[in-house]
Amino acid sequence: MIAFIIRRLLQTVIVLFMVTLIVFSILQVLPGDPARTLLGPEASPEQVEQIRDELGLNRPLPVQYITWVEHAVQGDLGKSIAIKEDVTGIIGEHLPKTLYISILSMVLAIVIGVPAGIIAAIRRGGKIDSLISVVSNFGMAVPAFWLAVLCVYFFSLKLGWFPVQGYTSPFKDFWLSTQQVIMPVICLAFAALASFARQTRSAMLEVIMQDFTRTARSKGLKEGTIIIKHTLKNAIIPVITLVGLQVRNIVGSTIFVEQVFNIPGMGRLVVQSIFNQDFVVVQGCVLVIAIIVAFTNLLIDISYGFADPRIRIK
Amino acid sequence: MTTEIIASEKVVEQKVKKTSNKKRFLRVFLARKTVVASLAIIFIMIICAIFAPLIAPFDPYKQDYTQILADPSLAHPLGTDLIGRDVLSRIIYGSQAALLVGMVSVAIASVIGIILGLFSGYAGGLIDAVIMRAMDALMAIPPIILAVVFVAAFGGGLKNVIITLGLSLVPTYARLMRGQVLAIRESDYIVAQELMGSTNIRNMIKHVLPNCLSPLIVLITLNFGVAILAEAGLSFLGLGIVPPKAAWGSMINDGYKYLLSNPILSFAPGMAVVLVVVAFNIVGDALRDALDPRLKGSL
Amino acid sequence: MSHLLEVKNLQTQFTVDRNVVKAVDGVSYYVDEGEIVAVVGESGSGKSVTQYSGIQLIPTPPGKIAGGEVLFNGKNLLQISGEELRQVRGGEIGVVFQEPMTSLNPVLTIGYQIIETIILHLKMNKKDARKHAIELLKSVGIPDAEERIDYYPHQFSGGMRQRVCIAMAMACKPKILIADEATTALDVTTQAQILEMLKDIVKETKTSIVLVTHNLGIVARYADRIYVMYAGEIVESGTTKEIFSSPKHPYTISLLNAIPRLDDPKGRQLIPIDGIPPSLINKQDICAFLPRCPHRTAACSFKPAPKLETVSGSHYSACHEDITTEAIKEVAAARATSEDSSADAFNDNQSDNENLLEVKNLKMYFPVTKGILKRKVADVKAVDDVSFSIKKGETLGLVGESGCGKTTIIRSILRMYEPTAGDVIFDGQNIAKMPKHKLRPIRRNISLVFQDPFSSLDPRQTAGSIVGEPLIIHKLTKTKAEYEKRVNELFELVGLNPEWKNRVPHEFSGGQRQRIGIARALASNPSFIVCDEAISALDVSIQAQIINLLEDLQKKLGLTYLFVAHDLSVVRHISDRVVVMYLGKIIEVADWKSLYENPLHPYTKGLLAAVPIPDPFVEENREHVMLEGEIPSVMNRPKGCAFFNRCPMATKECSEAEPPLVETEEGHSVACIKVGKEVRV
Amino acid sequence: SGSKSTTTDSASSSQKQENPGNPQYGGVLKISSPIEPANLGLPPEQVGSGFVHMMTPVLETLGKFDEKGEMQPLLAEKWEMDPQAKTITYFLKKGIKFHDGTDFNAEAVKWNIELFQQAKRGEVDGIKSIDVVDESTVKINLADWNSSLNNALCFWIQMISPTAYEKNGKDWATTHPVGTGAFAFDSWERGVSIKYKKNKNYWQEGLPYLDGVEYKIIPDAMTASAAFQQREVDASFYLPVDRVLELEKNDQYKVVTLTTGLGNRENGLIPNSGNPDSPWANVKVREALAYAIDAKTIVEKVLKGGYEVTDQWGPMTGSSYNKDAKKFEFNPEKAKKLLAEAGYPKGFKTKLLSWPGLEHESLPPVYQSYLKEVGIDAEVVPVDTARMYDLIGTKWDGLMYFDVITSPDLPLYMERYLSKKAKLYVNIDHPEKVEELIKKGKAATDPETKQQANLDLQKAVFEENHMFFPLAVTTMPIVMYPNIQDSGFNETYGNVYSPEKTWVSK
Ligand SMILES: Nc1ncnc2c1ncn2[C@@H]1O[C@H](COP(=O)(O)OP(=O)(O)OP(=O)(O)O)[C@@H](O)[C@H]1O
Ligand SMILES: Nc1ncnc2c1ncn2[C@@H]1O[C@H](COP(=O)(O)OP(=O)(O)OP(=O)(O)O)[C@@H](O)[C@H]1O
Ligand SMILES: [Mg+2]
Ligand SMILES: [Mg+2]
Repeated sequence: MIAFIIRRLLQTVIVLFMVTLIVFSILQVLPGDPARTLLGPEASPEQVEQIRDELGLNRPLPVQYITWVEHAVQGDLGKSIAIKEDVTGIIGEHLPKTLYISILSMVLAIVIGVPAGIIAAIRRGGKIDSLISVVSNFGMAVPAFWLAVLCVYFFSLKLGWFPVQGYTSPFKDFWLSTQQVIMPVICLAFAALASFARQTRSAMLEVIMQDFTRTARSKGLKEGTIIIKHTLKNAIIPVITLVGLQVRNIVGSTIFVEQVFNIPGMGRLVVQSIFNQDFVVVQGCVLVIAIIVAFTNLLIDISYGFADPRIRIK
Repeated sequence: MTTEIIASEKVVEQKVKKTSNKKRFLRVFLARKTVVASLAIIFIMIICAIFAPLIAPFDPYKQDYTQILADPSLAHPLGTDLIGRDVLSRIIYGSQAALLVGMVSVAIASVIGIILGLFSGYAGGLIDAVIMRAMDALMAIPPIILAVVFVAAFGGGLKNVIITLGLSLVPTYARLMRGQVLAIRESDYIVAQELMGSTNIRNMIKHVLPNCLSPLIVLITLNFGVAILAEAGLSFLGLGIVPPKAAWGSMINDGYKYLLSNPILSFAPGMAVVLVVVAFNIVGDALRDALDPRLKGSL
Repeated sequence: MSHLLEVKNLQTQFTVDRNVVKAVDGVSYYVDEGEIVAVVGESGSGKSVTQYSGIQLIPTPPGKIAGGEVLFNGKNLLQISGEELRQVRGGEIGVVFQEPMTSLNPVLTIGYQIIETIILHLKMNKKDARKHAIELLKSVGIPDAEERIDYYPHQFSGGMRQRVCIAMAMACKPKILIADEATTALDVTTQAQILEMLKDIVKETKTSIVLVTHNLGIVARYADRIYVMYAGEIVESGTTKEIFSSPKHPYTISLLNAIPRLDDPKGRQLIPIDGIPPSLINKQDICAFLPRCPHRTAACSFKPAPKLETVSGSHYSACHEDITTEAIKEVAAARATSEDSSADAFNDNQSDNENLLEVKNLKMYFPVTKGILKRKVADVKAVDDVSFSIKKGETLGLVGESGCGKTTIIRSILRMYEPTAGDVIFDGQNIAKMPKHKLRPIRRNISLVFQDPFSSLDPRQTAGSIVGEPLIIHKLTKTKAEYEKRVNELFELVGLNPEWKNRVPHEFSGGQRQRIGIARALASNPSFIVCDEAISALDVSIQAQIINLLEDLQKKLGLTYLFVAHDLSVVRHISDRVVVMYLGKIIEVADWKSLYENPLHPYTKGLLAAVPIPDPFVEENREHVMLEGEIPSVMNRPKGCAFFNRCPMATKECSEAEPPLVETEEGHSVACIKVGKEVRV
Repeated sequence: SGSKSTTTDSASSSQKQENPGNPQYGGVLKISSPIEPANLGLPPEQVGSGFVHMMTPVLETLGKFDEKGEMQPLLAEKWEMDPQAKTITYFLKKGIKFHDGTDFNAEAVKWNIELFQQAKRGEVDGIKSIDVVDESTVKINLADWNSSLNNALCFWIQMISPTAYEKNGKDWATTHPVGTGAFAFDSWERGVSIKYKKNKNYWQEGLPYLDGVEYKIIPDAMTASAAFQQREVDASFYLPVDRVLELEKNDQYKVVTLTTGLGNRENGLIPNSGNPDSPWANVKVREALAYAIDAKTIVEKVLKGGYEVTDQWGPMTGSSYNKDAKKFEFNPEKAKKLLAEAGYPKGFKTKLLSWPGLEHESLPPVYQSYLKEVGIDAEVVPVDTARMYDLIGTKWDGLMYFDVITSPDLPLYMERYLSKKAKLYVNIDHPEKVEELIKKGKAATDPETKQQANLDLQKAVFEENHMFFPLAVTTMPIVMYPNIQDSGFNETYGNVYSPEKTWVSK
């Protein structure tokens, strides 16, 4: 198991190395000259040239890349072009907010989605099953930003239940923070929740069809015991896989949700940096997001071991 | 002896014929009403896209300044937008963009993904490792963020949005394909092929590829919806299809500003997106059920 | 007299694709205390569904119990539910399922799974339950039960898992134990061990056993009474002796004629049952066996399905005709002579023919890796220094328990693996070390017939193009017409209608698919055909068809076979010479006759003893020497003789050096120091 | 309409609005803004005027525009301009202190101007040297007389404390504005909010009334307007016009627009007239453009509110608007005729560049359809902001969207965009006459000469050369709750206000 973890860790490092390559090369294609962006359209060519030198943009690409990676490994992601602050610091400011709402959303999606899937599987073909399947079908089809807009319209403007926008740290003002966070979290969680419900349902059905469920039944176990002790433990494995995918989707959707609810997190940072042509920040953000996703996947792979003794004990 | 066996097997023959593959497929596939409805939605969308000029009551680009932000009426069943264009006509024309985005980006993704996956799965070793780690790397970046960065890098507009979405969907196909190839490679019929001295290329194209199709078809169907959704998302951020072109995503974005006074401006294209995506999802699911040999008949 | 379990007119149906499948159609039977009742019949005949219906284990929907009663201790089990039903399940009736690999929950320890049942039914506390579970595991022969109780299912071999399943089913001392094909997936030796154990359980606990199987040998050896099922109905029932001594139903008779026996005369022609089992969809009220029945009369097709009627005493049969012994013989003779007598064909093999294939010191090691860098830490010596040869036109049988390396040998010969060492000389050329591109043309001379007729055919290719594939690969036909002609020829050769060329494999039955596989193997006109368990996946009634086909083709085309199987009766029937393997090594080689009549190696002896013969009278007088223990892991092969730990004759010297394979008499070699010595003295 | 219930108590009867009573102390003014500056404390590094208002509460300038667009002293007591001697002398108010307790004096002014010089800012071009005459007098020496310089200095140079800058370094200073304003910097959470708190030692006695000013950064317009409706903010800056129109329907909200012509933005199209191969190089073709597009209808029907149609530089009500110049009414026939005369009877193909940052995204297709009417086939080509910058700095093909800050001081502003010297829009024809007039206006030593130059420039640029096609000026509407009193929003320069006098009535 330890060897497995270490091997997976190495793999993750290789993947991240590839991520740096991809991110770096895409951003080379980004239009415009960052130096000009920084200085505005009226700057003289000499000024532009000077800034280019300062930013290291005049060095050969491979050198730029290696320098960037070298620094990135040490936790230095460069300086923002637009606001001239350390990217690491900027991300450090934005990331916790995104993490907070993402984690809440993931928890919400799992806590509601998985039981919904279980119920749908148990009541297969029944009314509840149909209801859950309709909701989850729509859940996966409704664009997150659209949902966010609807939420603002109904729950803030029409009903006045929640504040329209903003983010407050839960440590600062828990009550306000919670009020502000409810809608974004629901919007982020909705699609994931739908996926969890569907995946759990089909995983459960799959497991229910397996021989060992029949064995459990032949022993005279109660249905509840069978579901909880026998079926669920097996069905949870494909659901864990889904966590990996949904991490990507939830983090991806923060782009929209943070925009609409005005949460100063990574999603909004990426979009704004793109509009600001602040490629150093974009680069850093994408890398950090990729690191988070890659490590979540690593954790997920490791947690398979805990869910599935066939992997844990070889 | 030979003739006798043939004779006796004839009895069997009629019975086997009854459970014809296609019929069973269609029966399972069309078992639910929602699937039929979804197919109808997709069909209508395709018809709209092809015959838009015949169906749409107005020119979707024609501005009528006497009819700006008009409420729904007989002439304009869904009202008009901020420069007096007929919303219904624009939605009808918007199906062209949606169809194009869905079809072409999924085609790009699947072709590249399939080739990579086939190659990776069949070649194994270092090639496999490199391709798969690259796919992992792409997968580590959330697709929408990848798309946003791509579009930022290469510019917006229909063509780039399509290419972008196509590229960001590639890893899914490559992975699925590789998994399939690995499974099928091990199967006896490929072993048989190898024992006959068949070449790898022949095996890949003639045997592995056709047998990977079922899950691919399902994925392709589901991805139509994903692509349309992503296009809407990009347009929402102002990175998608540029305004004069009628596209649902950018229509939502345009109409979103009038949510309070003319909600229909964003509701209508939004509903179009949701309906089409739901339809593709349901059809995808039904295909999965119908193509799944284990679910034979049980539905 | 009231029975422990009495099933009356049970009707179970499934709705599939809007069709009704009458899986169990009016079945009645009973089980008394302390007896072993066998239910036999081919796949799909409704054996399992019958058993599961009683304890409501049928998935509903699509299943539905449409009628009948299942009386257990006077209660109708079909009418109870909830707590009462659960009490019966596991508490009064235990079940052991066919697939030991899948019927245990992979994520729970076996201890948990057993203890759970005990706590539920015997209301013990955790500690006592655990103690009880350990006892149970010990009683079913799991060594180190105290430690292994915390293992997960995947840490056990198939045989061990099946023991665990039995322990679990027996945990609450049920009145009835249903063993649904409980040993089918296991090796003969393991099968024998487990069945013996079950028999002991009956003796000790008075538990009744319902033995569901398709293996007539097992039935003959262990059952007290037999029910023969066909197409959802019981077609014949009686005591074991009644049924085997005077089978009455044509199905039973055909079945007995179709299977090879260990004590058959070598030349006996197997008489296959034509056709395939009927589909149970929309069953009509006529005799279900009618289309396949060699004894049918014109009248049968107009009569409603026959009912079970007394033949004598407790012997019942459901047939319109009263089939006499003469009739049986007549039909058998007529069918046997419909092909040219093959009894002497076996002696035709010129034993001094040149070798077609020679395997010399073949080794196939798989590296075992460990750690982060996947360092090689050991080798799995799957095939270790094996030499044998096959002469032109002969059939070499290769037998041994699961995991002994049979498939690995084949794969190394066929260069699907790169052999670690050794030579494979085929037709004068050493193909073991030949570069792959040079090997390609030689491939057309060697073909493989696979075990699984389902997975060995590309599901999307038409039968015609599957068969024609080698022709295209090796460019054996020049024109389209020639190609078509050859494909038609091949179809006819294996007894398939060329009109079916455009169907896909899915539209064929198992037996027909295997024929397609054989046709494909023959397409390139090979001289050598390797069959890896080519008939194991087929129903007994179909097996004979394929065996006959293979023999037939050999005669017609002068083929050479390497026939791998674990069914010793089949190997005996078809082979000229037999190689016995144990743990990657050959331990005995001989012509069939000396091997079966005078086995030398204690392992061969044990193997043969474990094979039950479908004849209760023979079985009664047979000595049941069981091979104890399990085949050790290839990874840590014991030092001296690999068979040392299971051998009844073993002494200390056996553990010291590996016994070489020595020829004790002409053409009979054995690797055992004891036997070698004996003979030499 | 959905928010009515939530704002009933603040709903102002019109009476209250007219007579709000005496100023009251207390309250925090919350303003939403979709954009956020890169720095708050270093005015010379601030690009554009868009963020000036965000710094006004903390940082003050020597002078301030009044309602008529005249520059009035603020930190300066008065100034003296001497065109002959080419000097401007500032006499500073006494006793003013920066928030860090240091004195605001002549040295500080010099230091601040020099900071601008170091940053190579165009506004301080032409300053030869700066003399500190005494503690409260600074004299600026110019190379050439520049009639616009005083306005530029008074508007752009927001005074920061040299001591604080030097003590804490440049990086610190970017995020910590230390000025003389009515409010002192409190906190800045990037992307969230900027908070200012009351300066108790403000040099204007009794001011300010508010306890603080807070900016909330809300990039999304819908979100911002929803937040406004929920009164999470009191006023919203930079809302897109359509949002404003939407909110304007609710009479509980007040919309203030800019009428002075100071700091407006102007929209239009600018052709690549500098490229001899382009059809647009022909002045007749450019004239045709003026007839082809119905600016009036577009502004009324498409832009609808928040914009005023114009046909010159700046609003038609602006002080430098030339009423005598020729008008170009919508006349497609005439446009076609002109095109034919220019040698394009069948029209031609061209491009119309648009980019996502466009204020009004629906304009390109509108232009497109008008151009089509007269036979010009314009392909809408999307470009992103960065490419647009490049194109503006180098060359583009066809018609470029034109979006500039206008100001009545034409020589100053036109030089930045339309002269040969300009680094922007280099792809256009630069008529000699325009160059001369710009020079003339800059050198003007009296207001009359300057005004004449303004009017002549308008004529030369539009009537004679059609250098670009002006469509409309924005009125930069700010949406606010009516109980915000004396805000000074949009009273002088676009978005600029007077937070020191603002108060909130109940
Ligand atoms: N869950 C099910 N759904 C539909 N049909 C079923 C189901 N289970 C069993 N059947 C049908 O019932 C019939 C009897 O099946 P059953 O499993 O009892 O056969 P069997 O005699 O036990 O065969 P085997 O030897 O293969 O185990 C078969 O034709 C099968 O197709
Ligand atoms: N690719 C491989 N890598 C590692 N070990 C292998 C591999 N293939 C086979 N083995 C091992 O080699 C041994 C022999 O396997 P093989 O499949 O040849 O047995 P077999 O006699 O064909 O058994 P069965 O009757 O179950 O088919 C087994 O212990 C197996 O685990
Ligand atoms: Mg069965
Ligand atoms: Mg094998």
